[in-house]
Amino acid sequence: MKIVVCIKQVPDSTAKMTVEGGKVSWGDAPLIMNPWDEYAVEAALQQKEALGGTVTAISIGDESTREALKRALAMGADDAILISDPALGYLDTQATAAVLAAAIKKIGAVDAAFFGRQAIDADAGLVPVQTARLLGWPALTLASVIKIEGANVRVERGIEEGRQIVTSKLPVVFSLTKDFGEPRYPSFMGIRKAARAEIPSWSLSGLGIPAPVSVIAWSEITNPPVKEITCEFITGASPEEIAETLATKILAEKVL
Amino acid sequence: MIDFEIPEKIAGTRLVVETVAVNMMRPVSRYFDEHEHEVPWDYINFMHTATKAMGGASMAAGDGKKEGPHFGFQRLAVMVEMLSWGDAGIYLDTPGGMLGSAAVSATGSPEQKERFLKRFRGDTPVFDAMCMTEPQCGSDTSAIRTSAVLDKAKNEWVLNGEKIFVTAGHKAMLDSEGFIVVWATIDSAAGRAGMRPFVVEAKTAGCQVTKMEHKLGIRASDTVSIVLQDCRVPFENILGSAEVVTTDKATTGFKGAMATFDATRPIVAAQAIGLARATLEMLKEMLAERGVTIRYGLPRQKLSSVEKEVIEMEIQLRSAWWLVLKAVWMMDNGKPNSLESSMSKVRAGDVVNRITQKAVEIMGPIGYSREFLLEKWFRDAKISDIYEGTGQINRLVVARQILGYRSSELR
Amino acid sequence: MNTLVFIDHFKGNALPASWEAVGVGKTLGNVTALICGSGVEALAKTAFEFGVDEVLLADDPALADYRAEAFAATLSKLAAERTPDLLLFPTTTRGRELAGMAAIDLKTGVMVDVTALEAAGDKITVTRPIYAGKLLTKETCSAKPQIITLRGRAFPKPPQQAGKSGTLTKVPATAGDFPTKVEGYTTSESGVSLADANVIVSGGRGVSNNPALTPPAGLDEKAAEIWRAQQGFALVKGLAESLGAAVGASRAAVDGGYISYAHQVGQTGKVVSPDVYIALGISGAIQHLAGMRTSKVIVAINKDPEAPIFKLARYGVVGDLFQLVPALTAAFKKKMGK
Amino acid sequence: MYSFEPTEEQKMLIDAVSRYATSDLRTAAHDAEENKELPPKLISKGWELGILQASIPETYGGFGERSAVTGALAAEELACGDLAGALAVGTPGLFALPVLLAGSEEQKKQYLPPIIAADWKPYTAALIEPYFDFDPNDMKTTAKAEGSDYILTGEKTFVPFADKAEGMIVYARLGNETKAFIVPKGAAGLKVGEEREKFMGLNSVPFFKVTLEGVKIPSANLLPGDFSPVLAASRVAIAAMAVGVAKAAFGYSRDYAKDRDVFGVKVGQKQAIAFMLAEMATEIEAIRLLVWEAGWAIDTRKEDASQKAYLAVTGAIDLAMMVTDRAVQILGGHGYIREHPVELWMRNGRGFATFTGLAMV
Repeated sequence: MKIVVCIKQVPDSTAKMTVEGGKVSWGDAPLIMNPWDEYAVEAALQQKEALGGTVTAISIGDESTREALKRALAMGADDAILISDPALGYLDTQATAAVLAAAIKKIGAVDAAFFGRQAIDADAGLVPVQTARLLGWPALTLASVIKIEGANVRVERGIEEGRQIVTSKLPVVFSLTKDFGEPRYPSFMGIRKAARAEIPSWSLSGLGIPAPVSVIAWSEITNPPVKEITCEFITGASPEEIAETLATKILAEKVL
Repeated sequence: MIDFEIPEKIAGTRLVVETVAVNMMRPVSRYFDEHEHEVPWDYINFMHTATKAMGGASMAAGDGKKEGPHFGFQRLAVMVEMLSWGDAGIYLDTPGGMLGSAAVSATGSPEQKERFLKRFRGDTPVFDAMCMTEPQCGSDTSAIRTSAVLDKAKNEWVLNGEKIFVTAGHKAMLDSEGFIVVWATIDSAAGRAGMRPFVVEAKTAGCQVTKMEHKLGIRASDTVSIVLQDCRVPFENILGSAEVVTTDKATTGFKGAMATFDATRPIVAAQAIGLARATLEMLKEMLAERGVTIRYGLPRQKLSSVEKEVIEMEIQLRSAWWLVLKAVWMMDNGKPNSLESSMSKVRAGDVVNRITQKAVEIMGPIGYSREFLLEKWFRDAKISDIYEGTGQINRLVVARQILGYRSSELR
Repeated sequence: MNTLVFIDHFKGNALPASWEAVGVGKTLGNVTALICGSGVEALAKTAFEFGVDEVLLADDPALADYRAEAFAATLSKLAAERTPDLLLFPTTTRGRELAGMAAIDLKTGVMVDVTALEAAGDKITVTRPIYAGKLLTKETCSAKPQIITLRGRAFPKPPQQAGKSGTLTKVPATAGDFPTKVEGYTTSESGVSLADANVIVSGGRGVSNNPALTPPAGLDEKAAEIWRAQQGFALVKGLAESLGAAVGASRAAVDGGYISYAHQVGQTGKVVSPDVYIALGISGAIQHLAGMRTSKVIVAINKDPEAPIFKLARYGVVGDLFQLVPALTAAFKKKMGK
Repeated sequence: MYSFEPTEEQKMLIDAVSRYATSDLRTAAHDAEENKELPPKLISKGWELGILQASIPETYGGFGERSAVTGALAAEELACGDLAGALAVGTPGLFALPVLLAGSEEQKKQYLPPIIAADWKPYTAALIEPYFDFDPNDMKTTAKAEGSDYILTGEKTFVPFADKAEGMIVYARLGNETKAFIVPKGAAGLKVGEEREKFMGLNSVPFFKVTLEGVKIPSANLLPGDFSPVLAASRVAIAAMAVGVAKAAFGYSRDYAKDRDVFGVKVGQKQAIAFMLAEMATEIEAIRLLVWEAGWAIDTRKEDASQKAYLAVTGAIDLAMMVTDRAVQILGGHGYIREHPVELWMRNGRGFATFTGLAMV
């Protein structure tokens, strides 16, 4: 099995996000590997352990992104590639997928690409399917159980109504959910290996593609209106009346 | 990589300073304690020549290097520790930049640093001092009333107010061509945002040393009151911006004061450590002379009460010293250190008082006798928990940081 | 503006967000709806009742089960032929991935999980939450067609007008040649998993002591307590089902043996951050609060007005949960059209 | 050159250990203590982090070099999750590290690889003796040479996992020196207590009394090296764990103080509490540096490493007690009930007193 796992570096999930002068700031919170991607690395490593082969972690970003790749190496990935180019600034999901697909093609003879279900910064969850589409591979998203035998793949994937059991054939793209099981911690050995690892950097010309064009623009980023957390106590003449008022208010929050 | 090895360059300096401490400070310790307000000129002149010879002018000016590792504050802490081991009072008479220079270094422009600090490189010893405390406010520095009003016609600041407890103020303003750094408000309505440090040079009209205090300890050091009456200084003597920005975030002026403290608190803590080390070493020597050696490695059940005390002191002292060094190391490496800086001050202030008190207690009449230095050190020690922010104030600073509270939330 | 709306359904049951998308499309102009499936013509009728002008019905055994590639091929081909200005999807599992694939096929982009939008001419600016809702961004797409997925319940569902009809156009499926096959479905034993749940309904010790209940004879004290608690948790589960929510529990409830550990929310259980967290009979021990305090909207029902949970709650009711929960379940069922 | 910053590699390692410690050990600690058992899977997961393995050179099956500083960083994080879990995960080290530090080349080659290669296995050590004035440098357990054998006689307590031990290091007095001996499983005269020992805390780790009734072992089982480096290394590790327990208690009580309302403000807004917390934080930071210094002295082979380790462990034990006691105090009544972890940490923290001189690594 030749496996690629695509990861992203994002601000820590506990970071307090603010907008200053139109720019997103996360204070001095650290940058981490997208938490969902840890499940992707875990799933990739499990396949490698079961079937043999290699796991290559790839990520698009600047030099600081090496940290996320090192984490993948520390968890057990065999090698890592940074895709870095001055022309790669803000990328929308289509542009990201185009770069990743080109990298996967360049790596060559890849059997499967693993992704986290979405990145916790842009929260789009589109890159896995879009990369699959560009590669012409089936996308098996939101997988919680993966079984590969020869070229045959069987997954259980989460849908609103429960789980769908799907079979397909390699090569495929997977995206993973938390139900897959807890990702492992990097071992001391992995950390040592990662600290010494040489992570090559590929530029766009190395990939042989022009700078991708992003069509989605973030025109204005704002802090959401501050919500006062004062509890509004609902009262009424009868349980039914209270329930009616409460249900209406909850639905009006537009989060359900 | 975690490393506790003293850098070679600092070790060299330390050796030199140790010689001074042993030969020029200890022998006159008792004399200057008993002759308050006399000035130890021998020490001062020697130190001035020596620091000039070593190429260093202002102790607090950092090492001035652009690249490579910085050692300035680490070296300063090590030197201060050693000098204070010699004598905590005489050490305060060390010429060259001290707290005032630290303020200039921390908040001044490159031009200001050159203008104010070059005097320390001259032929005669020069002193500086920091003027923060006022009769109605001590550690609550945001309550400062001394005012600075800009006379636009002459482009001068006019300072009015009274400062007390100014360490080395006499030497800075009367005994040398030094300066003081005066904290004043340029906009009393703006609270902390209006606070600015001003440099007032020796012999400036309207600036008068009015009183020399009599103290419990550190008697070799002068502590004075200074009155500013229509004292005019050039516009360029303000450290930091003259703009008052009163948004919640931009209390720049006050932050300047706090940034200065980040640099000076560990240095004051280093002074405490030096004194504490002197005490502990002398205590161990005195005990050894009487046949008591400390048996390290034994379970506590087998230790004598005195051994337990000494081991406890040693733990306190060493751990506090590392806190101090960590704080200055952070300073040298451009890491925000106000938490560690206040922690080191809290800890060192506690430790020096505990150690000097216990040493006097353990040695009984010998400890209490003015024939020996233990009782003097016990008195000298107390200042460490008072100036540069009392132990309580520093506890507040630490508490606010660890709890994430603003000063309005934890008073 | 011409809008093509993808109607997401499971075995003929449309997800309500599909109709909300129709409603949004109608505010912008004409709405054509695409229904893919097998034996789903009845859905077309419903679509007309919600205001769809034309339904494209790809009714084919090859589309009986949802497969992204087969659906996307059909969708992209129709979109390419019909050149709508806007493609709308509900932000569902299927909607999100089809939108993503269609964007690649049509060389455009997707504005995903949108909570508000405004149109100027045929140019749409959307608002959507990013960084798990810590920030909002406005987004535009410079390519055509514009593709948007709409967050469920962010937009009103249009009124359903019985008997209203429109143009029904049957279109061929373009299933393509993809190896993916659907073998079947399972529903997980504990319903929706806590970790991925958008909505969680949790019960605490308070659900165990309904004074109105008399346990069956012959139970000892502990068994009677658990019996009471199970009756209580049946109410919790009922409310959870009506919302498609996961069931959570406080440590007290788990330790009491009322429900399995898998459901425990809190420091020693799962740390969750759903959009809505409904705490029933949970006073709010620190450990519990630590596990759910980042929930977006917290609702608490408790008989003790001083319960700490109310400090975090957006809405609170002080009262008898055994009366309130059934009423609330009924109210949600009614409002959510289930 | 002074530096107080771990290397990048050490930082990654701290992060990995801390994640395991807080999300696995910490969450399991309460139930493990009540049920008197740590889930074996949990211990395996900790073992797989490879903390011990990374201390053993590749020649002996490991993948690193021993660094007392790195060990201290890991031990602090582990114990910050749960001290009992930290001790359990580290138990094989009680056997492996003395072999590494005091063993002969043959002993290292024979004993280390199987421990390192395998899953977590209960290799353990017997050091402490059930006397109030127990002194690791003056043991009551003795070893006597008899031909080409040694005869071990004495009583030991606080031996973790002794009931299932695959191998045991026993410390005994040989002449005037403390020496370590390898006692194989099932050696004649080696009696493991029938029941687990009962302590105030640390109940999730099975500790046993071990009696040596003339246990005869071949002279090849004597570790030839000095005891003092072993003692110093273990003291640094224990000291780091004590700092970890203190850190846990401080963090928990600080968060509580920020959350709990009293007289219209948060508890933490009261100076009486805020000052306590400030002192706790200061003390932790200071003693942590003392522990690092001792580790550094070991790593750089400074002559006074033993004394530094002694000072560090003595300071750290007091630290753990002071901080856990205050944490319980800050939580008030809530601190005293077992739903909050601070009372467990206080019980565990007191355990360090028993460890004075204990070769827990």
